[in-house]
Amino acid sequence: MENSNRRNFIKRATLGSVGVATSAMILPKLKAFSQMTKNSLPVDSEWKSTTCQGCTSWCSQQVNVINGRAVRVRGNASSKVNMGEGCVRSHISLQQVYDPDRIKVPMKRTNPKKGRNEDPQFVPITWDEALDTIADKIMELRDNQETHKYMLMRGRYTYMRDLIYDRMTKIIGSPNNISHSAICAEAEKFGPYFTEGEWAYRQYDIKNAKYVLIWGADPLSANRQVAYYSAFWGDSLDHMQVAVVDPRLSITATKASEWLPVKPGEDGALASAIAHVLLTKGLWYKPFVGDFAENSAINRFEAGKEILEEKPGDVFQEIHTHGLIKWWNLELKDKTVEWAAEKTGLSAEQITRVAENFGKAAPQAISWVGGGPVMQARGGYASMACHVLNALTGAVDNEGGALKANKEYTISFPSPNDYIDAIAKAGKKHKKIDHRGRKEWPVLSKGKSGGGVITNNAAEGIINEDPNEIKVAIAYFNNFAFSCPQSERWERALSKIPFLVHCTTNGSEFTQFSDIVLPCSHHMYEKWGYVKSYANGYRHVTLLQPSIEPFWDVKIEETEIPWLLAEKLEKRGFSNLLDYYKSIKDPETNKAPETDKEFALFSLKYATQTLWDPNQYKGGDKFSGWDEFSKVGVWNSDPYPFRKRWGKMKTKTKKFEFFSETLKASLEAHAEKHHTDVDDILETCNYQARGEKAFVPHYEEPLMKGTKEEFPLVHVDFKSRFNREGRSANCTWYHELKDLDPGDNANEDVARLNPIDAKKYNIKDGDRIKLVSPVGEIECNAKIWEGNRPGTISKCYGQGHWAYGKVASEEFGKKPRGGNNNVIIPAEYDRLSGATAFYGTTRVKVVKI
Amino acid sequence: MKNIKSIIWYSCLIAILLLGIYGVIVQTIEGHAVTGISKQVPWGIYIAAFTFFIGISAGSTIISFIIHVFKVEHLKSIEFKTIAVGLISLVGAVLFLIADVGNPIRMMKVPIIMRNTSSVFFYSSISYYIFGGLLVYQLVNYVRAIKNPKNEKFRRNARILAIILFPLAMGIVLVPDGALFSFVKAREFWNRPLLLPHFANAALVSAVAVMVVIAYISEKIEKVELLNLSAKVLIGYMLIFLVAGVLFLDLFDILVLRYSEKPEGIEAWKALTNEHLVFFLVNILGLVFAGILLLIRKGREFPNLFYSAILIILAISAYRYNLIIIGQEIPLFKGQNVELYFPTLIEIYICAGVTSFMTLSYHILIGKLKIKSIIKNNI
Amino acid sequence: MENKKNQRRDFLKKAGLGLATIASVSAFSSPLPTNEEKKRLAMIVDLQKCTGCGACTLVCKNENNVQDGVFWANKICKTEGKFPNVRYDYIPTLCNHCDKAPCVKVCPTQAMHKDENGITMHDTEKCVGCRYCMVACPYQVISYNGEKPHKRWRSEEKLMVGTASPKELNEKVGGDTIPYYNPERAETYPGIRPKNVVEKCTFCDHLVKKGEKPRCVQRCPSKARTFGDLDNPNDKVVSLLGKHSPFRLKENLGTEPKVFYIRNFNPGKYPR
Amino acid sequence: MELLEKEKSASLYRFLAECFYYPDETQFSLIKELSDELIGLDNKFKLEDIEIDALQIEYSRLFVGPFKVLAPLYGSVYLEEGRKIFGDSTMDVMDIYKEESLKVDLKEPPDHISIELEFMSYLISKEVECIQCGNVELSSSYFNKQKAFLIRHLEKWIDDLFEKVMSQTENIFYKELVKSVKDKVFNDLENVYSN
Repeated sequence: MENSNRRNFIKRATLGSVGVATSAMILPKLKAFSQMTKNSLPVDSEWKSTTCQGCTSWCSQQVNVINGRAVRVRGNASSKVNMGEGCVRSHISLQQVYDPDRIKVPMKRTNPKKGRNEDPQFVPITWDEALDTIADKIMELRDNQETHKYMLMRGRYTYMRDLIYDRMTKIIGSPNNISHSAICAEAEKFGPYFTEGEWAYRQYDIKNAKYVLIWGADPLSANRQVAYYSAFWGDSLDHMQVAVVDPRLSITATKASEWLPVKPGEDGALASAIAHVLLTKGLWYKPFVGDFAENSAINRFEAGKEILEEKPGDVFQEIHTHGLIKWWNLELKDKTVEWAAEKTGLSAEQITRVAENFGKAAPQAISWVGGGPVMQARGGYASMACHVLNALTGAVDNEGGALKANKEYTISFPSPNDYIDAIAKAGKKHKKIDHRGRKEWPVLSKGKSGGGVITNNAAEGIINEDPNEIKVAIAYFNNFAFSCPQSERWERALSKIPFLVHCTTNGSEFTQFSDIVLPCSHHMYEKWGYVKSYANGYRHVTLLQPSIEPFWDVKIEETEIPWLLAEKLEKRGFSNLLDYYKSIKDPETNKAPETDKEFALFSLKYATQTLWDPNQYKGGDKFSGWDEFSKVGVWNSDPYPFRKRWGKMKTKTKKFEFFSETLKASLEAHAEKHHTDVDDILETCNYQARGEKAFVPHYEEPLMKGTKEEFPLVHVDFKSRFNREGRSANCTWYHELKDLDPGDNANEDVARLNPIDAKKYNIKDGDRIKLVSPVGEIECNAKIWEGNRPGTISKCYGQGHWAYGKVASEEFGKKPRGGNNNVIIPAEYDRLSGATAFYGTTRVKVVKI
Repeated sequence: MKNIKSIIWYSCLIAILLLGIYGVIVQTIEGHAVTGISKQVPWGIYIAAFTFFIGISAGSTIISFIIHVFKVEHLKSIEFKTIAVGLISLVGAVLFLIADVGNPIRMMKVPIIMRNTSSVFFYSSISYYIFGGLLVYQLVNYVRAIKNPKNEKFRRNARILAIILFPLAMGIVLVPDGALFSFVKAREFWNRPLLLPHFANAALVSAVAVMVVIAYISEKIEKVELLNLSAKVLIGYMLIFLVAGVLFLDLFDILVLRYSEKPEGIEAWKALTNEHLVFFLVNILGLVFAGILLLIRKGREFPNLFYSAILIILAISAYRYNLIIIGQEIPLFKGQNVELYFPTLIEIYICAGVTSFMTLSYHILIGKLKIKSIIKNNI
Repeated sequence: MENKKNQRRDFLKKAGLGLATIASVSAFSSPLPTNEEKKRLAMIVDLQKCTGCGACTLVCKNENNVQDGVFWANKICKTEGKFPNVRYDYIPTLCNHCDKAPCVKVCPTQAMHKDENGITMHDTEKCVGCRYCMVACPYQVISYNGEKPHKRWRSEEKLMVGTASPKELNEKVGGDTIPYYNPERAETYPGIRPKNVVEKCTFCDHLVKKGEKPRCVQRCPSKARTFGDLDNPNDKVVSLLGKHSPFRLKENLGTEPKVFYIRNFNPGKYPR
Repeated sequence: MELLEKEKSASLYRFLAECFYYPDETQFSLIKELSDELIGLDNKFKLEDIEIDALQIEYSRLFVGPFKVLAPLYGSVYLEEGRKIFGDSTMDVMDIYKEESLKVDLKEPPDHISIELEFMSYLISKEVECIQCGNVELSSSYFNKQKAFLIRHLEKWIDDLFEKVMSQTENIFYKELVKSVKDKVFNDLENVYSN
């Protein structure tokens, strides 16, 4: 019996013997059980690695996908930059990707009239029709040899950007690829570049710092590395003191030991005074800066007294720096605490206390430069003035100091030169639409005259057809009609472009002026790409990967759309672009892409090959191959090499320059280009410095639009901890948690006034008010709040969309919900860096409605 | 003439009732989102009305006890009506509860199936069943007693029941309901030892006032003199005594709020003198004027007695409203905003509807049972 | 066996309602008593670490599918002082899971009850909607569903021709009312609570049962929250409480809250 | 080649575990899908002809029971005196699972047949994993665990269950199923885990 049974079984269960293993694929690994130590989630639940681009922290994140839906978000523990953490805004992305107001299908405009109050009357079309139309327009330009009248605008990006932003524009044959960088924080890079040769943001080693002096940055709520700093802030407070310079009580200021509510635009004065205190009290860090010569008659800095050197090093022997005595003579000697107290509106005691404690903490004393003091007209010098404090305390490149980015090893896409034909070459030779490099626009990005972009000035170029008209424009991941100051100019500029394509997730203000709207993938959930960022002494390269199936007919704007367009162009006899794209092959199989989807993936694998291919290993994390890299989602660099750059900086003198020979060379080159001298350039560009002062960090008075009499209050713009750049206003979570920005109210857009001003202008809490500046006016509610400097009115950026969705606007396409700061901020610039001024630039008056 | 008046009166009542029904329908479909309640103020006007009517219910039962046990012959004529009012306002109060809770059907099961003996709510809901049942039985006794004046059994039953009902009214209706609030430690405004006497006192005075109103209207409309002069005088004295009691307690409250300098007290005082000023004034001035009216010689006669009764009813409803609403509006944490409650139209519809329903029930009870004539004969 | 029958019927009922996923299919028997030890769960919030970002509030809404306008995890924030000596304070709040919970005491139906681990749980099936718990709770952490939750997501209105209605989107992605609906919540409590009942924080009991921490603890960006068992001397909560002098909200009321706070939000070392 | 055998064995245990769940529509179609994968099953086992309703009724009758469970699917019923659920043997399986840091998610006693079968499948697939990584020590420990588990639990009561089902039902599916389980267990013990 038993035997026969067994035989039966064996017969039946030879079963096993012929290819059963597949059933394992259908079934989840565990059904009746769950792993106790690990997360036990429903059977078809998975964490997929991707990246959050809610701000430029660019944290590596993971998305929990259950039954094909994204349900949860968490930080990717494999990243050494954000270490499994993510800030609050990463979670709002769920409401972004599942925003019912996202555009489902391509659309075209049927109302030929363009303007703020014109309903575009969009109608859905197919991708084919949309791309055919665009291809026709481009071909028309090419046929007429006017490819320079094509323009590409981009906002946020991944590093796949070059495929559309750079290569596509070049191959079509236009000089006009305009990025948003100048409305980001270019001036923040200005100071570090002209002192230590790094055109980049910094990372700050708060784990080892003893004193952190923060200038107009709010790292616990916005940019950069919010996740990293939030994770270590509380415990770091045990060993570090924090002083925050900001006209409003930011969240970082509430978690600081000192709040210095400086008058807007006067940061430079404070910085100079602090440097003055450090020098007169002998608190500079001697192993980095150096000291007075032993046999020198002068052995200290005395207020008001110039120090004369017959030849450099006579009196003061510098080690890793250059030009300290010149700086003292040109700028610092008279910048006493009392002088600064008057300028900044702070008490002399506080300035002295902060300066002394800051100096005593050297070299673990960080001067942290944020956008606040620098994204101002003349902000470039404030950027230098604040940043150089890092050199006085020896925090540059030091433990507990201000560090640059670590090395990473991504590969740039192949050169397009072989694919640029004669038409394109001719087109490319034209001048750019944003006027960079002209006499009044030095824009010394990386020291080169006209090296950077002047995003906001492109509007003027388009409106005035200067240097030429724009006939066809494609834009992606941007919303200049909302995000650029004096945004009304963009409304006029965009109305003027006869054929405008917008690649976007939501129908935005920009979209309202477009002829074709292309629905785009959400960066975090539906897109292939990679970005890099740094903190914690590491740099990571983190992948953006589709974690869910797109539920609408959307495409990736940086890869799939240009590919599809290239296919259309090829059909019209212009195959260069497609040929170029096809040259980017899958490194694993060496296969050329054949579809848009393949192109998106192959180009990403191409760009990151050195990170994941063990045969091409160069450093940092090592992977067995693409599959592992894609699963982990992030590559980490080697740890930070401290003090490696001391004496080897990328400046003219190889040293940290208090007297910037680098800036001198750049400015002189720009002056020479325009056959004039540096003083003339400075005058043209609205700076106050003349002579050699132009080459040292120094204080410049703020430049504000409007008179004090007519517009008595200074507007203070700031960013919310819930802003996913300007894109969270259509999420209900954003509005109901808005009161988590200290001083703000939930479900409201408020402008905050100090009770003193409120009394002066007879405004009560909750009043409906109008903020009027010389260039525009917005409506919002009044909030009376003590955390605001008297004489200022602070308002958060992010609301005031008149088109972004049902939640974001009171009436879509017509009436905004709240007010957009950019309507009242005048288009003003720090012309040396090209940066748009957001702060310390706008005077307003308050009118009760 | 009389007919037309009563037609207008009844159509008004029915119209209001229909409005109330409309309100109930809307609220049932949409949920309590149509009311003014919020996270901070979860109990609104329904609960205020509930406390008002539960007070009247208990109060008028107590009056019936007084009449019966102390054999107050002057008031014999309203004895039946006190019980009728007691029952109807109990039903009304429960209706307000039903309007207030999310799952009325589940609520009906509270003392029977779903029990939590630590909850005062459990005891007060038991009390509604017991009390309601006994009131019905008492009513039946009265009807029988009146219909069979010879049969002493019903009178005796009624007397025993009246004696039972008194402690019930005091102990299991007023106490748990007053305590419903004062047990809540979270709301310091309620968590005061004198709240219960205040609550009970107010209940009594409002019940007496309601009886006066009924007596006056019966007299005017039905041309039946329910109360003779000495009865009115007696009631007048009762009212003076009770009004004074309530006023004293009010005064005490005010002083405590004003001068204790506890944050809740200060907030409550602010609320009383700002957003709730109207109700506060109605409460205090109503009682003061009613007292003055009663104190003057004519005050213990109709119509002055009637006017003072009306004032008292208004004052007590204002008191109930303030008690419930302010108790919740005071922020629980320092720095938190005061969240104001305003009843919405739907809430007002439903309140009016329930009140109209009670009035109609009273008419039907008195009218259908043809007790009017019987009483007349009896007297 | 009678018991089994009932369970079986329950199961069929559930399946009929279309709630059955593969995971719950096999769950046709009632849970048997586990032999896990009873715990006294508690949470510690380190205010010095807290940056007042509200991630706790947001991930809580996400985890528990909480509708707009309702917060299981909330905060108290206040600004005090006069310029420039201004102080801002922030205290995250949530259900304190009090040992002597007033809400449990006053609930007429035992819908609000304590579970074996000291979690104050709520049973929507028993809830009358009387809101007595809300009135009795000194911390204002209970909310009432005055209407069917997630009204916005039930709408069929489109923004324009090329967009979807919220309802359409949800149906397309296969969520339950909301497209980012978290099905795990439904393992121990309705995934989205019905109309006319109250709801509040459950210490993420569905996660705790699996040995995970509540989501707000997991996802606090500044790691300000610690969660554990007060009865276990080796637990981190116990050592943390010993290290700092903790406080609780409204301790004087004697509710014995189990959410403790340590250190200060504002580290200012100079007079503010 | 041996590796493949092991993988198949794991799959088979997993499949058998699935068969003991309540056959609602999802589960039934899953079983069907899986049985298609299991090439070589003879016709008796093909599920096309079996009506789901009948199967459900039979399942309820046999294993859930309105009044009396005819053939309980829990080990303790057969192993413990007095046929109680949650006896020492139950505790023993709990401990074994715990060692593997596994937690039973199913709302069933931990010695439910589906759970035990799945556990076997888990152990085997773990072994396979270890072999693939070249971790000989660990893989052989998993092998020993499989053997111990079979001997300590499944072997002890599977025959009783088999008898019970055989005597109580005419349903071909469940008859064949218990037969297969029994065969698989004894076959493995004899051939695979014999030394």
